[in-house]
Amino acid sequence: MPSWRDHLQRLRVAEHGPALVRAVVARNERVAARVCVLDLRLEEDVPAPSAGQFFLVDCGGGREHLLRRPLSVMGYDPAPQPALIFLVEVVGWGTRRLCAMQPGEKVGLLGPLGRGFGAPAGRFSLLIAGGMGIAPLLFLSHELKSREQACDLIAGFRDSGQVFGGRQDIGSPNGVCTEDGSMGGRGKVCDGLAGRLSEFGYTSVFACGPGGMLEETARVCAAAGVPCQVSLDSRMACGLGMCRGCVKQGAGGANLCVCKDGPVFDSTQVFD
Amino acid sequence: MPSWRDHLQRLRVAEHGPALVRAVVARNERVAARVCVLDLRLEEDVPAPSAGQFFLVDCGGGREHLLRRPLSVMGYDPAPQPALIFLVEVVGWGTRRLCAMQPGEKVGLLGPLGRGFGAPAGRFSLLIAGGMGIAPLLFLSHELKSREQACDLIAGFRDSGQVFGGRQDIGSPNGVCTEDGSMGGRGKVCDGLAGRLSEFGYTSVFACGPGGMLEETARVCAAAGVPCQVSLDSRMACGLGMCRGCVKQGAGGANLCVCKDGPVFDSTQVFD
Amino acid sequence: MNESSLMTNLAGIELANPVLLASGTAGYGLELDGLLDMSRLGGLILKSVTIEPWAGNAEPRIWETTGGMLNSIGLENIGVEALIEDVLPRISEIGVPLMASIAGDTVRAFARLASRLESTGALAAVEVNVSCPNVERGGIQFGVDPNATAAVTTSVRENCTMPVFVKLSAAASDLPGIADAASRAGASGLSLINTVPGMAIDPVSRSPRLGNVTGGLSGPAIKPIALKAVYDCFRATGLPIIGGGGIYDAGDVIEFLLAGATAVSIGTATFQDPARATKIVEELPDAVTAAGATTTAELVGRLRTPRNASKGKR
Amino acid sequence: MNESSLMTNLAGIELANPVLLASGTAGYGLELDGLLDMSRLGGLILKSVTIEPWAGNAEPRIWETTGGMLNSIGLENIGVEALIEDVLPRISEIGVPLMASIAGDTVRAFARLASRLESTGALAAVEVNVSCPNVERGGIQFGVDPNATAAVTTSVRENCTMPVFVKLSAAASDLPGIADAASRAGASGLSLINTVPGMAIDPVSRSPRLGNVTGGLSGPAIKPIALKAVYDCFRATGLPIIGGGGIYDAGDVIEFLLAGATAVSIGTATFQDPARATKIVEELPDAVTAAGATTTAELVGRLRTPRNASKGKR
Ligand SMILES: Cc1cc2nc3c(=O)[nH]c(=O)nc-3n(C[C@H](O)[C@H](O)[C@H](O)COP(=O)(O)OP(=O)(O)OC[C@H]3O[C@@H](n4cnc5c(N)ncnc54)[C@H](O)[C@@H]3O)c2cc1C
Ligand SMILES: Cc1cc2nc3c(=O)[nH]c(=O)nc-3n(C[C@H](O)[C@H](O)[C@H](O)COP(=O)(O)OP(=O)(O)OC[C@H]3O[C@@H](n4cnc5c(N)ncnc54)[C@H](O)[C@@H]3O)c2cc1C
Ligand SMILES: Cc1cc2nc3c(=O)[nH]c(=O)nc-3n(C[C@H](O)[C@H](O)[C@H](O)COP(=O)(O)O)c2cc1C
Ligand SMILES: Cc1cc2nc3c(=O)[nH]c(=O)nc-3n(C[C@H](O)[C@H](O)[C@H](O)COP(=O)(O)O)c2cc1C
Ligand code: FES
Ligand code: FES
Repeated sequence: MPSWRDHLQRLRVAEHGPALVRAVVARNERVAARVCVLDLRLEEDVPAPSAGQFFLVDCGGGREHLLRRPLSVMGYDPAPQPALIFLVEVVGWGTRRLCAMQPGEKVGLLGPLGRGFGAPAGRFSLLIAGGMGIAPLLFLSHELKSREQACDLIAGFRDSGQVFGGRQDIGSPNGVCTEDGSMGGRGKVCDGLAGRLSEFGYTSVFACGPGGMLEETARVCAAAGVPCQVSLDSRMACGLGMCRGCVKQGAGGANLCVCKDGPVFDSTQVFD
Repeated sequence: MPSWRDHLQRLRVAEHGPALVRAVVARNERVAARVCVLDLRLEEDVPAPSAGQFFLVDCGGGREHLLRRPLSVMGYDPAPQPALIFLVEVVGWGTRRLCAMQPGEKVGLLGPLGRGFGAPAGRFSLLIAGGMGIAPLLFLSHELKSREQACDLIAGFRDSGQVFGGRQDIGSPNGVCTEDGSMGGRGKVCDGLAGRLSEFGYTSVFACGPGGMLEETARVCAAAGVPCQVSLDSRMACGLGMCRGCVKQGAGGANLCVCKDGPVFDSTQVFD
Repeated sequence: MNESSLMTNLAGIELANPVLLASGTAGYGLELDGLLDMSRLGGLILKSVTIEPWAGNAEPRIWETTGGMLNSIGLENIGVEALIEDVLPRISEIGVPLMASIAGDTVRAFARLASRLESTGALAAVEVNVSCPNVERGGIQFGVDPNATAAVTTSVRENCTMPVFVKLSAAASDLPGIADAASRAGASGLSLINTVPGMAIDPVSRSPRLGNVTGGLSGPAIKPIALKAVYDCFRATGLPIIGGGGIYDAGDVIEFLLAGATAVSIGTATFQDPARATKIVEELPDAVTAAGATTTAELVGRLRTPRNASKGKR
Repeated sequence: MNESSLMTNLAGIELANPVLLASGTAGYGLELDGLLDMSRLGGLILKSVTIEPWAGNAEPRIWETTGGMLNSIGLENIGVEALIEDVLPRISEIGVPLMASIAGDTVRAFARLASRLESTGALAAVEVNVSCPNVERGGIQFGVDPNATAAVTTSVRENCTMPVFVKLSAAASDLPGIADAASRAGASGLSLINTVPGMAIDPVSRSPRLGNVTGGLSGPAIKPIALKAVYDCFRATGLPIIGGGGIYDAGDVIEFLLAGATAVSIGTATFQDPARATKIVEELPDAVTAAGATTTAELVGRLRTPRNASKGKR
């Protein structure tokens, strides 16, 4: 069980807490067969998000599709007019709707939510992205670089229909592979991870992607003694820690509240 | 009770029965604050509709808004490419969706459905429209005129936000009034009907509009001995006479199946 | 993957595929002629009939709701004799198995209907509607009572040799118990679920949306409720089940098969598209492949339940 | 029309308006701070608590469905002592009536929870959750059994002086009978409805969408079911009712009032918009005017039923 005292301590942080705001689609660009980049101009201000934090997006589903969809922040521009950038892969109703949006359409946002990535251990970080996991890691890479901390970002995708190679204002991965070899190298992004860790001497790993990839990454890092932070995926309803819908079982059977205590956890909290 | 034998006799008329077809929005014109005219180009042919018949329109509601919406045919053009014209007032989800449609968008249609207006008695018909009831009556007026049968069409609306004054290819009413006087004369369309019937010597009346207006029209016609046909409104699910959802109680408590045996009935079938 | 992958044995009835039209949303079948190729259906369940013609409930009778609809038709129907005389001879031409649905307000009425219908030789099975929420007597009152359900089932069973499917409502505290009562009384199978009791109100006029005040909810809104009913009753009885409630596409059909349905019924979705049932038949082989199977039959009841599904862990 | 038109007397509790946040979808209230002005709510029903902290069910716990969602949280909660020590002192600052919701797997547990919570003096009422579909014992099993419901109600009634609202499920064959049992056992009012049992399946992986296999359905999909439950129980008992299930806007609130609810609870809609409940409060005066009334109170139970609503006319 997580400490409930801790949980409650973190409540009532309205000053820096999430905001409910409206945004306008400023640009919507299809960057792969199933993926688009959505630039949203905020009509009101939000607390500055940090890498790994996310928003719950109201895709306009009304009564029919009630839940907001979680999307990681890929880019944030506070000035002159605050703007957020999201990367969206079409997987179902909500993401299809978002990718079909025209400039000028309105979107409701709740955020920033959750706890983002913590400070890296040591001087050289490896960022490992699977699929849309590239979004928060591009933001992290941007943050690290702006603090002059070295990092490499490698990204794996299922196939070319999913590949996002970055954008000038956001940065790009250092290497890309696809499982079917349709673009970049062929294989999974954590293939040969053990060798890579020792060869380049990474001191910290950050990973975001499918569960299996995170588990594999955590295992290799643990064996190599490299600290690893993972960002988890979970279905969400409230995003505020209050419905307990996103809870996953972590190491030792502990309840991890992905939306509030995560989505980023130390890999040892997640995997036994 | 209606005759079930009759009901079943009318089934299995696949040759001339309704069709399931797709159409493309060719033009969508806002003609009043709450009303638009929708020109649909049919991708497949349908049996030629007659005045008073209607289509069930799939407004794209999918799982969320399951039922198709009934709309009367206002105009039909068989050649070169068959096209249908509808008049739509925004009242809820489906009509709002229709009125927001862009040229090129697809719509599913089922029809033509029901029994339209029968032949007029005598030589001079009065057509009385309330609200969107003008749509089938403009079509009827067009039909009568093309058969060189004389008729007048008068139309009443709630307010100017509802007024449709006709279009060149469809024709226009001979007189318009609004309940609030915001356009045309002030009052209800059947005000002074008894006087009008005797003054102009109409031999037949056709009415489509709200229930109260139909009842009033039927009463006056019965008193004046002028035959009267009325087109009823009812919520519908199948449009094919099979779900019994549209059934209304007619004269003597008989079940009237609005979608299949109607929407047009002789007023004596409807009102005691 | 070919059409034979959809072959279904439903309590001994051979169906070309598991997709049936539900009772009451396809009338007497004839009305749909020309709009879908009925010979491609697995079968057809006719509108429920009573001994005498019945005029049904006060208008309005339908109302659309979020993801579904309410109806209070109240079993308006032409009566069993008209069905036999006028409908069966013509609808039999289609050549797919036909099931009659029967409704009555006494145990005896159900028995009479079953034996009268059996005598036509035109029917593959009979569905016993003890779950209509829209009639004063003989509807859902029977179907939520295990003894009444058993009594009706027994008398139908004793008065015909056709397979007997008992159609139940999810509005019973102990649905598996009622399914079990039907099973013990000789039901060949179950049909799940009928519409769920509900109502809607116009917040401006303050009137109910339905003339009958309350009605039955159908459509995708109730799919989760229907799936659970099938799952529970399959586990409780092992009987063949006609599952339905909110089915809209082939993926929904797979869900019902996995929960334990042998065949499925398409109801409200027919209003959205009269040809939806045959479209589902066309999509079904691909959906079976996507589920990692080669036939629909091998999916029945094959839900993969997690090991750790424990209620209320600490 | 002014704010006083919304004043509500709920079994003796004075509410500024009839809009409450439902149990379980607003956590302990604190989490929403800063997102809506909680002082504008009629009141707040806290997440159900048990005697000991409880970890809840296996993941995944939620799944969106057409017009609604399934959840199988399984009453994960911090336990009554943490609620009293950490939550109540802070949430009381908001200044609107607070109701605790209690859940247990024995009659004794309910009684202990009620008396422990009463001792804080911080609560306006207690809601007795005998209708959670997601726990092995003490949930819906109690709530569909009139004797168990009466036993729990009696023991809570005897162990506290606060108003007691018994929260029921629509998944009971004879809901008015159960409501009546609660009424006779001393319930001050009813809360209707809890989520409706349901499930969903992934047709590709063949697994249930919820780790717990089954869950509870909420949201607009169930609104017709909830309205009928309120209508039936109001007529059967005349007790004050907290009505809810799928409420999304002020028009929905009017529907529940007309069916017989004195106050309403906003659940799943809070996920669509955390500020939805206060938006509803703002819209409510106009909706009351549209219904031809000047206060919400005068709408309670004032459905205009048609004269000719007869079931199964011929
Ligand atoms: C913290 C976090 C950050 C994310 N960041 C991104 C991102 O930057 N870009 C991106 O493309 N995707 C991201 N995802 C996944 C994204 O939220 C889902 O793809 C999306 O919710 C699917 O919605 P849908 O309506 O298209 O699909 P549907 O399948 O129609 O959704 C049905 C329901 O399931 C939920 N759901 C479905 N898939 C997922 C999933 N993978 N994770 C969580 N909920 C899911 C939906 O939210 C919805 O409630 C993120 C998920 C989380 C938890
Ligand atoms: C035979 C016939 C012909 C019609 N012709 C026209 C026409 O030419 N132009 C026009 O603007 N309107 C016409 N109507 C009315 C039109 O069908 C409704 O306004 C429309 O269905 C409302 O749908 P909605 O989704 O906008 O409203 P909602 O209120 O969201 O609809 C909810 C449900 O109620 C039904 N419904 C609501 N109002 C009506 C109504 N007045 N009649 C029937 N069903 C209703 C809808 O079909 C839907 O199932 C006609 C109705 C009938 C029966
Ligand atoms: C308009 C309508 C009429 C119905 N009539 C009957 C009926 O006569 N007999 C019956 O057993 N079920 C009847 N039903 C219930 C359906 O057969 C089906 O069980 C229910 O609608 C759930 O399935 P669905 O969501 O696919 O519609 C009717 C349903 C509707 C919507
Ligand atoms: C995620 C979730 C958690 C819930 N937890 C509780 C609970 O702890 N106690 C309770 O009485 N009801 C609980 N409910 C039920 C709601 O209070 C409410 O009765 C139900 O969801 C129907 O209302 P709605 O459609 O407005 O959500 C929960 C509902 C949801 C969706
Ligand atoms: S989504 Fe509600 S607690 Fe995390
Ligand atoms: S709408 Fe189905 S019978 Fe008329």
